[in-house]
Amino acid sequence: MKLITALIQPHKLPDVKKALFDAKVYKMTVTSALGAGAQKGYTETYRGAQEEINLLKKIKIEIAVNDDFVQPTVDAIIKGAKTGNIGDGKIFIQPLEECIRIRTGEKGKAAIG
Amino acid sequence: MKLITALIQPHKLPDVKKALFDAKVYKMTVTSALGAGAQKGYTETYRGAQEEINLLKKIKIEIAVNDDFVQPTVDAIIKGAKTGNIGDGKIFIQPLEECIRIRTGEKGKAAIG
Amino acid sequence: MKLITALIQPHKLPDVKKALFDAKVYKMTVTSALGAGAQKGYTETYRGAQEEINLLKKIKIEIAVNDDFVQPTVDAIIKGAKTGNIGDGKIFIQPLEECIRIRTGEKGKAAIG
Amino acid sequence: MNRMKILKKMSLTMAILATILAVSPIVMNQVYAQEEAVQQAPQKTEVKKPSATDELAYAVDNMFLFFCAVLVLFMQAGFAMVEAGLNASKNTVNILFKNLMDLCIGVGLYWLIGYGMMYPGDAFKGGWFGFAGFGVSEKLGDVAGGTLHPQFDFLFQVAFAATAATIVSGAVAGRLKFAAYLIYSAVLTGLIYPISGMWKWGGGWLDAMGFYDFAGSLVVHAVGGFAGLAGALVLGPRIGKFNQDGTPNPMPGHNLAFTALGVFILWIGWYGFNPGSQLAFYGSANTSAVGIIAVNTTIAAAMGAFGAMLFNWILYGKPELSMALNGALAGLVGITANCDSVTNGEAFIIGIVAGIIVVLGVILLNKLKIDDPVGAFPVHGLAGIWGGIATGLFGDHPLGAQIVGSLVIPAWAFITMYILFFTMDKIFGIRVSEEEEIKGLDIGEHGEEAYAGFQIIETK
Amino acid sequence: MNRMKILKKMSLTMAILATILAVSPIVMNQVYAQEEAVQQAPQKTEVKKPSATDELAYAVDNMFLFFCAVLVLFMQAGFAMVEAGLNASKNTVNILFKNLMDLCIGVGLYWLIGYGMMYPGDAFKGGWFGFAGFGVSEKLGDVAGGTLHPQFDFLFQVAFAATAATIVSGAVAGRLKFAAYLIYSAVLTGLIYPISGMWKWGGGWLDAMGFYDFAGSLVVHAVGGFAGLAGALVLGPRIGKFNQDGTPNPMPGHNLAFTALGVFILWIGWYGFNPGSQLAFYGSANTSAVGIIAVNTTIAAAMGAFGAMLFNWILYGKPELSMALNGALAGLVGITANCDSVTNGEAFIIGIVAGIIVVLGVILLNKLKIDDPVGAFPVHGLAGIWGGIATGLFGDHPLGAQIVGSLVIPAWAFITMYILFFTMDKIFGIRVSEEEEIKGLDIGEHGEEAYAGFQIIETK
Amino acid sequence: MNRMKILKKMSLTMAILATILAVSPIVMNQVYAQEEAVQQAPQKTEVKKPSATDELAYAVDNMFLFFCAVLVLFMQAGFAMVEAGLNASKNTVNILFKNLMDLCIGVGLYWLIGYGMMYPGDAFKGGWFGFAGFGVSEKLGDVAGGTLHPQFDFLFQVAFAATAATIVSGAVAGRLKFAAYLIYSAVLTGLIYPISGMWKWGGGWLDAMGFYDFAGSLVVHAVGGFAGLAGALVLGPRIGKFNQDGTPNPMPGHNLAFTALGVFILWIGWYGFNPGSQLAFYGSANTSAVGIIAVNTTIAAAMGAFGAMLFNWILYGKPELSMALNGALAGLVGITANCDSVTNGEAFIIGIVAGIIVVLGVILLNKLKIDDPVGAFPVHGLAGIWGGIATGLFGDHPLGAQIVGSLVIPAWAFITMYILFFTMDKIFGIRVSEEEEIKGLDIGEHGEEAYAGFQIIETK
Ligand SMILES: Nc1ncnc2c1ncn2[C@@H]1O[C@H](COP(=O)(O)OP(=O)(O)O)[C@@H](O)[C@H]1O
Ligand SMILES: Nc1ncnc2c1ncn2[C@@H]1O[C@H](COP(=O)(O)OP(=O)(O)O)[C@@H](O)[C@H]1O
Ligand SMILES: Nc1ncnc2c1ncn2[C@@H]1O[C@H](COP(=O)(O)OP(=O)(O)O)[C@@H](O)[C@H]1O
Repeated sequence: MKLITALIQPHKLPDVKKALFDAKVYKMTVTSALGAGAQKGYTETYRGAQEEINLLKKIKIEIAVNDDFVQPTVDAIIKGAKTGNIGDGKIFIQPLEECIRIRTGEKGKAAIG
Repeated sequence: MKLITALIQPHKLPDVKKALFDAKVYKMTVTSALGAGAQKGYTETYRGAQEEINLLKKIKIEIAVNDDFVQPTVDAIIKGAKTGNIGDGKIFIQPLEECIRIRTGEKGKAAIG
Repeated sequence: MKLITALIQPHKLPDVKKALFDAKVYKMTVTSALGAGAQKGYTETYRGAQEEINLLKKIKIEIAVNDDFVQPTVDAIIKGAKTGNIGDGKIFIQPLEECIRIRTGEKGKAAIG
Repeated sequence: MNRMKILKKMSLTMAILATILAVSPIVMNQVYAQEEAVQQAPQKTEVKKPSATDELAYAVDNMFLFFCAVLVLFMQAGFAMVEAGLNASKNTVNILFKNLMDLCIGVGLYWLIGYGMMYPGDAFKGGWFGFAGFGVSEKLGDVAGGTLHPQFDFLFQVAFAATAATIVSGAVAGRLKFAAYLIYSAVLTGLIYPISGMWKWGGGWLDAMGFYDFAGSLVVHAVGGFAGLAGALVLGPRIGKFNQDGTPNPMPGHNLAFTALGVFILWIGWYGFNPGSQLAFYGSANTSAVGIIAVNTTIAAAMGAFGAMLFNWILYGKPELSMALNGALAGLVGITANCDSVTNGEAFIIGIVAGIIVVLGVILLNKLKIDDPVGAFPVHGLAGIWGGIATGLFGDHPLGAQIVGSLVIPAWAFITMYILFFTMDKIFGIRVSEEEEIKGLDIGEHGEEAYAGFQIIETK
Repeated sequence: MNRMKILKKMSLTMAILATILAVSPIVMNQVYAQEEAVQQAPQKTEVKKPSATDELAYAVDNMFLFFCAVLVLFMQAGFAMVEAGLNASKNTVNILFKNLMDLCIGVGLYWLIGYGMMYPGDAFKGGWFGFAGFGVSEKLGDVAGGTLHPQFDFLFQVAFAATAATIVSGAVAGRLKFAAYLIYSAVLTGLIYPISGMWKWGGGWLDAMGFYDFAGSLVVHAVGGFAGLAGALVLGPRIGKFNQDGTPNPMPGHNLAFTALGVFILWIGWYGFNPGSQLAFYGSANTSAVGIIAVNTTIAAAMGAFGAMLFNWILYGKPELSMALNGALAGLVGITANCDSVTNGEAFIIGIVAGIIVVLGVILLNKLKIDDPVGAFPVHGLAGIWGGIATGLFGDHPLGAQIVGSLVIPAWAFITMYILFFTMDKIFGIRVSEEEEIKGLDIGEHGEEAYAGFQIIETK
Repeated sequence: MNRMKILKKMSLTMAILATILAVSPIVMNQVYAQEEAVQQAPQKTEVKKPSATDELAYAVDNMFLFFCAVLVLFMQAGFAMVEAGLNASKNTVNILFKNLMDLCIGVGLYWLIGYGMMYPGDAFKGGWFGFAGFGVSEKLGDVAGGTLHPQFDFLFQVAFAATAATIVSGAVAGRLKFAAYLIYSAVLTGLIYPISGMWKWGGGWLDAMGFYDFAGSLVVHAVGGFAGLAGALVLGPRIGKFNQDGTPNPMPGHNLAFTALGVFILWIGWYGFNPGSQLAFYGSANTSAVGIIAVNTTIAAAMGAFGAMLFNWILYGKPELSMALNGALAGLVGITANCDSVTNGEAFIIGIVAGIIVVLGVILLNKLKIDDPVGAFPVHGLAGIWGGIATGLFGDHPLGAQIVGSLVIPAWAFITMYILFFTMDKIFGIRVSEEEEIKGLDIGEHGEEAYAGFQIIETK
């Protein structure tokens, strides 16, 4: 099993959700985050003081999947999030050793979907 | 070492915290998240427009533990979070290679607790 | 590749950011979190009711790096976040199997930086 | 399918509306007929042309009451902010909605029947119940200083009725069904409040007995406070409020800035509530009275906040804002019955005591395991009674009558409202489901969240 | 480098300012010269010393108008809160700023030219356009009951002008460039509103025709509502509002507590808007009229909210707060034209119908794929027209003239404003870039966020 | 154990309170004795019955002042919102609490001693200090137009005192200990403000010299602004405000919607502040003056906001809301001293200049590395001085006296307050610990957070 984490532009969340649903990925966890990456921030002057805002608002999506679902999930995220502009975001894939459904105590493949 | 991540119902946080404390797990990190899972969302009509809300509010708890603490921690989370209803949540277990205490520079087992 | 997660005091974020930039680490993801650790919380009485607040506000920084960048990144975080007091925080290091840049589809080393 | 249903419902509503529009003139004529019958007698004296002085005094007094009524109506915004701020964000829409509907239903019903029940006229002097007819006269009566146009009088009085009703919404917050609240609100403003109001202000038996309540510590605030207590008792505490060992958990409000703003607005609104209750400004005796009333109100509010802050500080070692804000309101409630009868110095003391009462009241509720999320009972119920008693202690009114009134009115509100909430609960259940309570009434009752886009971490 | 630039700009501004300060006396003298010329004739009658009764009546009437003007000016806070609350948090600074600038630009321009265009004097009776001169007289005119000091009259009128302007900011929220908005606001308060206002209230052709609009359902609200519609049409909907199949997506406001507070403030402000439009309080006929106006206003507002809530409940199975709040405003707009001409019972009906209209109006806009984020068009445009028609149906004013006025004024506002927005769009583009719209106008236009420190998750 | 302690404290407090209640009648009698002695002389003239005209004029003037006082008191809500919004969310409870206590302590002390010091009577004409006795008379004095009941006069004046005090809370936000603030607030409203107030409004030496300050650009606003500067200087900047190279960091406010609402409320409140300072409405000269005052106030506010926006736009290339809001307040402060002495056109200029001054003032503070989180010094201090000078430039008052007054009053406030803050700092330290400042004063001082449930990410 893998844990896929994607950092995307906030306004792309509906598109990514749709692409994931089309790919039959229905489970996910979404949080808001601030990100620094290749995308340049913007400069604010506030009451005479200047500051470079280089942490931009991002959405973080985490999806735990079985190994055979990794590629379709990654593809779906890219499909929904890609515009070709800087700031589109990143996907990280990590190993996931176990997954447990609290309600039933099921583990592994049975629990993830 | 493992990193245990649990996604639970927000109102179960006090119970889970209590169960963890009883199991002598005192350290954790809590964030709020939105989750899509087996639990059905709800439909809203807002000023004549309809929308299915399928991202529900969840609490994410992350706990880094030594290997021998994995089972007690998982048990405690289940004890605190389980109601038997859909939406109870999931637990993920990932490998954790290193843990460092910033204050002292301690590593590994010494740092985690 | 590794995923480095640091939990630090909120007001140390600017210092850590600066230390990371000095170490040529420009990419990261920041979220806010509540943490329980060695640091003691505080007790509130609210309208005659007492409660121990043991979840304190923390900042979580996630940085994906190539293996040779792990040590410099950890050092920079410690440099920026350390005060020697309880509550300074922790750093976790996890394996990262893949990293994909959504915009270009680049993978691995090419994508991470 | 869904669309078809909506279209069907729409046409149905339209048909009903058309019918209403068609029959309404008849009904309305009916209302006016009754109303004019009632107003016949006094109208006769209208024949002689009033003098310029009468016209001027009439204008001054009615203008005074008009702007005071506007200030009292503004209090609705204050209550909405106070209560919204002291509750969880997941119930914000629900609380705001209840406050809005209080006013709207209150205006409708108090206009239709409440006003006629509360001010039934001299025929019902000393009695328990009366009715002057539907609606409110639009006719000009006597023109002279101290005489009020019935429309202004109604505007002022309806704001009081809405105040009494809205106090309850805080006490039952977070668990009462919206529909049940609407029913409660209608019964209170259309029936319960006008009846006990008539006992005192309508010239009823309490008035005859010598009971004094200048602007409504009891007639308005204690009615609301004890109705709220009844609701809180029938409902029981919110999930998570009390531990199994009986100790209370803090369930802090989600926005104390709203609460503070609300208290400032209420404080301002009280300058309509108390001074306006003089019902006249012209004539130096009236002018002077209004001046003293306004200053007494100010001093009591200030000292209520100060007293609550200090007492809380002494007890718990810290100055707590939400308690000081409750204290200001308690000071205002405490001075309401007697603001025209006491000196500035006495107002000072009445305020401090009210502030202390509110702190003790919150402790008491915790002890009794009653969950009143905004402190409506201590602020309006207990400080209301204190106001009634203080009127006897400081204000040269017979203490006996004050004690009777200060017991009877709260009891009336508590008993009738307990019966109402209890009966509704038996018939259809007035408490939302556990799941709905946990998720918040905004989603469950209204499908609408107050803070779209804000990430909120609620753990209770 | 940056600092040098700023210093240079600073000195330049100072130089310009110094020049302005130097020439301003001359310009101002000019203004006054013109103004005094205009005021010459009536000033003559000032010679005879007014009687004490005249002085008193004058004081009463002007004081009444003064406090009413303050209430109407308070409505600016209400609009700011309503509109801010109904939009996304990322556009909050922008919305608030537009509301502030409406008032500021409105005060400047309406003082300089608008007032003189709207009340050009008897010389332009029955006409289409007139001008009395720059500025506003500071001279005392006749002293008697019913006579207003021009400065108070201006204060009251400028608040109306700002109201008309500010309605639009909600309809074009989230996508209009700030600079374009400032231009629009200047044109509306300095030109468009005074012209159509003159047609009715300045004694122009609509007035001569017998058209009646007591406090501005059409003259103020429909002008704003239809100008907003024009803006929304030229701009097109916000990104994400409509799906490809034409179905609308909800884009809920970020803070319904602000919206509720705003509606309570507007409701309170309306006690200046409608009662103040009687322009006199002294004289029992005036006093009585103001009383009826105030109660009618209250009843219509209450029933507007109630009607909208109920109708929405019937249609969608749930009581929606934002719709009930819009309903209260629609009730207020609907009663504005006729509050002095109908009975309490008729106000009841006018309010309910207005509440239903607002629900239907929102559905209509969704059908037509027009994106009006706060419902400005249904509330001010449609309910405004309803107010005009209701004046004919219930208020004993010729229905024909009411229909003409209820068509002509909205058409005037819509057409002129459509041309303005369209022309601006052709010349420099009035819509912000897609990227700016997505990130929010607060960052794009102002580089300032409303909620520093709050974590906000926007998904639209 | 804990419970025992609380019970013990509770009984102790009750015992003290009982004692106070027991002795209070004696003290109060004392107060009244003194007070009545003072009021003896003028009371004599009360014998003859006032005419109807006198009664009416008296009613009109006192009613005018009453509603104006209510408007000024409403400003407390405005200040609370402005200051809360411009600071970090972690200090919200603290700021709101300081604003509430300003008013409460102000009412208590200004009633007890302040009013008697500020208006000591003719005996102290032209002097530096005087005292008329404790408390405020509740007796009716002369009844005639222009005569004010002492209670109304007090209500109006106490609102001014609270305004002066509350200005400081913004300047010292985020780092001053709560207890130190309470002491400061007591000293200012009970001593410092009444003394300098007496110099001008109590008939003291500045008044005798010909210095003019109609409604308090200096007497109220500059006192607050310079007291705030003193506090900010003694405290030093917040952690993180200035970098080691001296450049400032933005520390944006957490809720600009609150700030905007607060400014709208203050603007509205100013219609009590300035027009009310005419202290009379009856008599066409008064009526006319109030009209001009109200319009001048409006124009200056509008142009202050417009000027600040434009100047900021020129300097930094973007229109900044928080600066425009400060500009509106600066315009209001600038016109306060002279609103009755200038024309509408001059008000226009005074407003624009005030708006520019505020932008320059913020730059100046940054240069001097003084940290005034809400801009209290530029808005109230600098624009206050500008108001005093403008009174000489435009208003036909001797420029020399204006300059003296515009230097002396700020200096008095600055020096006395610097000494107070400095002394307190030496004795017990007025700044909270670094840790507390970082975590926020809400937790450290009050153990109560303003936004329970909202996730807030503060990085400063
Ligand atoms: N190495 C990294 N470690 C952690 N987060 C990262 C890393 N690189 C990118 N991110 C996250 O991904 C977001 C998008 O990155 P960005 O570089 O702007 O995208 P792209 O390079 O595809 O245009 C960033 O804002 C940040 O939150
Ligand atoms: N495969 C997954 N990947 C990421 N998050 C998941 C996944 N499955 C579940 N979750 C998270 O766990 C939460 C609870 O899941 P849910 O399916 O509702 O629980 P259960 O199946 O135990 O009733 C979801 O809301 C989501 O946040
Ligand atoms: N074992 C753990 N699992 C998850 N989070 C942890 C763990 N230990 C610490 N943390 C996080 O790190 C933060 C800082 O920990 P703390 O023990 O206070 O630091 P230190 O021990 O260095 O003084 C905590 O608030 C919590 O968010």
